[in-house]
Amino acid sequence: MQKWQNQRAWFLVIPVVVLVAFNALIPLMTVVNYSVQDIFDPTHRIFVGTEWYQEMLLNSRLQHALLRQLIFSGLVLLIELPLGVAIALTMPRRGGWAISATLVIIALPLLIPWNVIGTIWVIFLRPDVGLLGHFIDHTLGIHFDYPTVPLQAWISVMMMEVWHWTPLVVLLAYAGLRSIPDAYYQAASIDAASRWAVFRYIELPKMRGVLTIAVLLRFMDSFLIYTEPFVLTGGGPGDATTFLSIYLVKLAVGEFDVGKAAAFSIIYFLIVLLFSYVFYQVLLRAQRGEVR
Amino acid sequence: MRLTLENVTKTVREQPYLYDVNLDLVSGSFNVLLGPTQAGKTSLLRLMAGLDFPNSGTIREDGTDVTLLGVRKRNVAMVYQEFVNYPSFTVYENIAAPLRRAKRLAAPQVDARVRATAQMMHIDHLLQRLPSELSGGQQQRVALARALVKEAPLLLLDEPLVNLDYKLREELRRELREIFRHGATTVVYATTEPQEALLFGGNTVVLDAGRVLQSGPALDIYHCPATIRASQVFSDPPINLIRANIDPQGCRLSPSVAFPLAPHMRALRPGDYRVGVRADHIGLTGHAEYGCLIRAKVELAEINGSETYVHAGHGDFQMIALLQGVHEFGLGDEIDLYLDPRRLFVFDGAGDLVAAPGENAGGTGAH
Amino acid sequence: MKDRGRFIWLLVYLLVLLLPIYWMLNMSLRDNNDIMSRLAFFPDHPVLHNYIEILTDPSWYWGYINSFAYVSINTAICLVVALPAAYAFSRYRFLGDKHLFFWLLTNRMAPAAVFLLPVFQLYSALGLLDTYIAVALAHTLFNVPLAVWILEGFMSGVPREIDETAFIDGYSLPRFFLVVFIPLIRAGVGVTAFFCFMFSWVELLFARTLTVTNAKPIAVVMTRTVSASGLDWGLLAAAGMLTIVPGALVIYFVRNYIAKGFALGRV
Amino acid sequence: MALIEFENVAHSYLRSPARMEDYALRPMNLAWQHGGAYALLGPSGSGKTTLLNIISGLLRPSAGRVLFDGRDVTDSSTVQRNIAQVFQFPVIYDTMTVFDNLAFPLRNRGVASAEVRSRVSEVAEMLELTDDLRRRASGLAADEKQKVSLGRGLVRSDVSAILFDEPLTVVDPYLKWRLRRKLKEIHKRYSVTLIYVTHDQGEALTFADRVVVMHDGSVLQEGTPQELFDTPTHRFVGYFIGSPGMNFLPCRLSADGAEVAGQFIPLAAALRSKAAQATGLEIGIRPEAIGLKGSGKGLAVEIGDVVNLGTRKVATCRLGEHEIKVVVPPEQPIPSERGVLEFNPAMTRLYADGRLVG
Repeated sequence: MQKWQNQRAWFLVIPVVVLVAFNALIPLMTVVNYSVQDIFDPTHRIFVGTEWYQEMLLNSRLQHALLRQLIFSGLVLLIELPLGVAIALTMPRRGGWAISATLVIIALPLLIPWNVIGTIWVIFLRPDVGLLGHFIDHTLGIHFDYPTVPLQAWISVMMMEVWHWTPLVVLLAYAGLRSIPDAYYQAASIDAASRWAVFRYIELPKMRGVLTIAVLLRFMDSFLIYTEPFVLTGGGPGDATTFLSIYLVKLAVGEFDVGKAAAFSIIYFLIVLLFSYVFYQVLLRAQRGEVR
Repeated sequence: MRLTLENVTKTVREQPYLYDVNLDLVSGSFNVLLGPTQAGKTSLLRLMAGLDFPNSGTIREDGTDVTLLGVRKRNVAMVYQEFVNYPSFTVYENIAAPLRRAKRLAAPQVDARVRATAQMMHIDHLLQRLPSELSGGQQQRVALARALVKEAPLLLLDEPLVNLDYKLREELRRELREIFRHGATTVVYATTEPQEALLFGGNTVVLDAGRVLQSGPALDIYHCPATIRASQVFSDPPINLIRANIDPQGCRLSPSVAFPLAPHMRALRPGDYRVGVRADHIGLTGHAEYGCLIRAKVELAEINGSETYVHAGHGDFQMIALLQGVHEFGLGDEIDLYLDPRRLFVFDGAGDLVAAPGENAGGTGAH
Repeated sequence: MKDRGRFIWLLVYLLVLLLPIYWMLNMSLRDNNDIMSRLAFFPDHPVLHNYIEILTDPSWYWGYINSFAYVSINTAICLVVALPAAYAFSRYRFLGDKHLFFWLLTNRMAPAAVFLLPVFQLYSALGLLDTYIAVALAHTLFNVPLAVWILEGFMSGVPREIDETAFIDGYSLPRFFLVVFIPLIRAGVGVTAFFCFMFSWVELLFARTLTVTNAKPIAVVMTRTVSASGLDWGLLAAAGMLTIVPGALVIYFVRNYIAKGFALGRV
Repeated sequence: MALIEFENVAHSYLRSPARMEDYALRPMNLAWQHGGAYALLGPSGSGKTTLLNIISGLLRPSAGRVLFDGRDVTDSSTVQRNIAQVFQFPVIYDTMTVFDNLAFPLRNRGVASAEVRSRVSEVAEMLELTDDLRRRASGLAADEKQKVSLGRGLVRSDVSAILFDEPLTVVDPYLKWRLRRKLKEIHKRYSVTLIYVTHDQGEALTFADRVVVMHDGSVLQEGTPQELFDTPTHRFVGYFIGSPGMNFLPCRLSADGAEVAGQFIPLAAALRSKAAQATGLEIGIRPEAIGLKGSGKGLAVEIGDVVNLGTRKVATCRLGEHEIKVVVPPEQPIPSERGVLEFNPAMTRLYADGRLVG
């Protein structure tokens, strides 16, 4: 669709720009300001240039947190995307209340405050009173103590994450599936296409747009994850589940290292920005592909 | 309203949509924009409406320059190919919208004019429905009513009937023809169908690839297309185009087909040409003096009840002949077709018309 | 036959999805001693006193009211500012439009942890700490870009000819927008409101940082209660269950939009 | 390669249809002979597509049986029925090339790759797609996409029938001529059953050997284009076929003919006796079967609007309150204001309450 050229459209955008600038630009500038100073107290501060940046970039705890974060986000995509698509495929394309009820249930985890998510899983995983914890510990006979065993902590966080966010992928994929006209399925059955061929040549290409969005949202949100693992494991045992945000808060709140935390913030933000940009370009290309 | 376009050019992202268009549409006239898909019909209508603006050139309404005047400041009405109505308004509210907003009429006047227009478009029994509850034909009637009720001096119609059933199209064409017959409105009607141009009569502008090929009264263009392209755009069934060599002795279409020159061809210089002949000018009988016999092999015969379309091949060219009455032919039959040289268009190497039959060519009288 | 197999998998997934929530429900209906003494799949003697305590103690139930208040304000602000902006992005080309759109989206991706401290300072400098409006405004940081993005998708699905017809018919832009256009994208507004509500409701970091007592959201009330009074599992579970209720209600109201609306728009 | 039969087939999209109006397709018996070219003609909403989908097996009829060569296939899938179908709007597989799109129905049926290549190139040749075979199908224009859709329908050599659902909707008039001709060529060459759904009477008549006219979910008439044109059994068929459609003039029987608006039209005695008891009588006559003269014996009328369509002229005449359309050759002069009409007696039909008397 060809758009009208009109500079006055800016007036429509101004409220959004002002609001977001107020919330984003002012704090961002403050953070930049902190990141180049050493602050002892409100009256004593010295300019230190890029010192904090150098220190943070060489900081092995940050590097490990970043690595952990990348592995975590990668796993999130690897598990949630195929799972979400598979579940969306099992949902009927048409139907009245059954579809509504299914959608409501599926969306439920998305509407639970994040710390409550953590709480639910703390309860659920307790070997003494939690159903799953009890099941693993007693029925399967595996000694289950996720607060002290790093691998079990990882698996627990992963389970919680998959439980929490796969519904979003399901909703998106289902929306994509619903938008495919019946004629495509009819043509496929005329052409004797197998179920796999229908998925591969009709459903997948038609879902490309929403799936790109799903990748984008899931990667970014998992990259920023804080509350749920914090409630569940507190980043432990040791640093085993300390992701970037958890480490950042530890640094800023726990160690009152404002300068370092600010430099860390900026680095963090730039990493996110880089990924966003790459994904945004991919997204644009996918949309252009749809138009063509 | 007299609408004048001078040297209007429109490019979008370096891609030309319209080249150097010059048009002069007389006040109260009915004008048909005829051209294939992508010819630039919609682009031209949008410029006329003030929805888009040309890159260069001038648009005048009654002499006043309105080139850069936006749509809200112009007094136009427009109907699209898609059925565009306000989905959340009833039919009544849809039709009333331009009266309330653009005309700012009082309620009783609005009511009277909405009802009158709805009656004219035969949708007065549907006034309280929503557009989504109507059939396609009814939806387009609502859109037409909304455009008509405004009584704007310029009405633009962008292929308004193309998405309707054949018979509905026929009905609405007829109604529109009645409505516009005595109107003071300048109407511009875009279509891909030559039949519509002829049916509405009026002024026809033949458009192709962003250029105006020809403009003038519909029948004049039909009888005298300025170029090969114009003759193709203005033919349904397609015009037959055949390579020909002309010298003073006659015109040769193939080693075995030649005929003496018809009067209108005699002034032509010897050389290679292309001749165009319409399907209805090829028949099973020939004129004693001029008939040109072509022995052709039937490739397909289509019968529509009262007429027969014969697709036939001769040597390296193919023809479509429109025969009156029902004729059964077998596939591959050899038949004798007569082409009437007095009805031939002759085009030169550049595709320009160099000879056309006179108005009365071959006919038994004038119309 | 094939369909039945598919539905069984779907049913299994739904059960797994509900299991942790069911477990919390189960615990919320038992008292702490009962919970600690044995593992029971069903509460044998269901008790409601956990719920009663929450619903009668102001320090508990005000948490819910607070949460609801700032979430609603946030949703309203997001829609009001995002609707015109999304229209601009979907209909017009203007200087810097693509860059602006990208910049907006980057804010959706900004780590909350990064902005925590400066946002706290900013709002305390403005004297807005511990008010609904502070949390509502802070949450626009990630909700407004999302709202613009979703609405832009829905609006681009509406043919431009509708706008043009309205302008030909003499509508002014604001009037057209309110009377014709917004009813057209109802589903989009519904879906957008759903997402704004959801992300504001579930967010904790900003909400905790910007509130002290007056505007403290329920999620924060929960965390503090946990650390202060040891672990009363039953009470905690009941409070958790009650945080799910508003969300479930919201989904119920927009369930048709979710099914239909998603397909129309960008998401 | 099959004889396709409908036995009391009816369909409703409602779960428990109560009245006749609830049926998209009312009970009908029909047969399609092997190798015929059929058109299903009717306005939108007349049940054409429903009928087509029941033949192909995309839809299971609510009642009745579908037989292929006497075998009950009511519950068989489209694959089992071996049907090809082309839809109104192009359905293409975006991610594949044009070649792969055309090869898809063959490969799914395990056809050997050499055979696939030869079939695809034959079809591509026929549809003038040879130069596009390597291109991605998503990059094509709408009419080219529709050619690819058509090609997928035509590529299989052994189908029971090929069904077309208004396949030329998105195609320019000029290309329509070419594509319709291609379809006819294919039909002649492979003598496969073709069933073609359309709302365009011209398309239906020129395409088909036999035309089925549908209205409100029922079949009104089935016959050759000639039968439908010359002797429509229903008023609707007369109106719907022909452009302009048949003229209908309410009349009264008189001693040796019929009286319309005070004027006399001769009718054969046999016709008059058949209609003696009938009510709601109307004379039906094609605009092509009326002669128009300046003076002489016949029906005196006022002449109104005359339209020159290039290949024919259509004159609208008034007889009392009735309107009569007359088609004459473009060269023929038309008298102004007043004229005389002469009905071809062999083509004059009589209708009672909308049904043909004779």
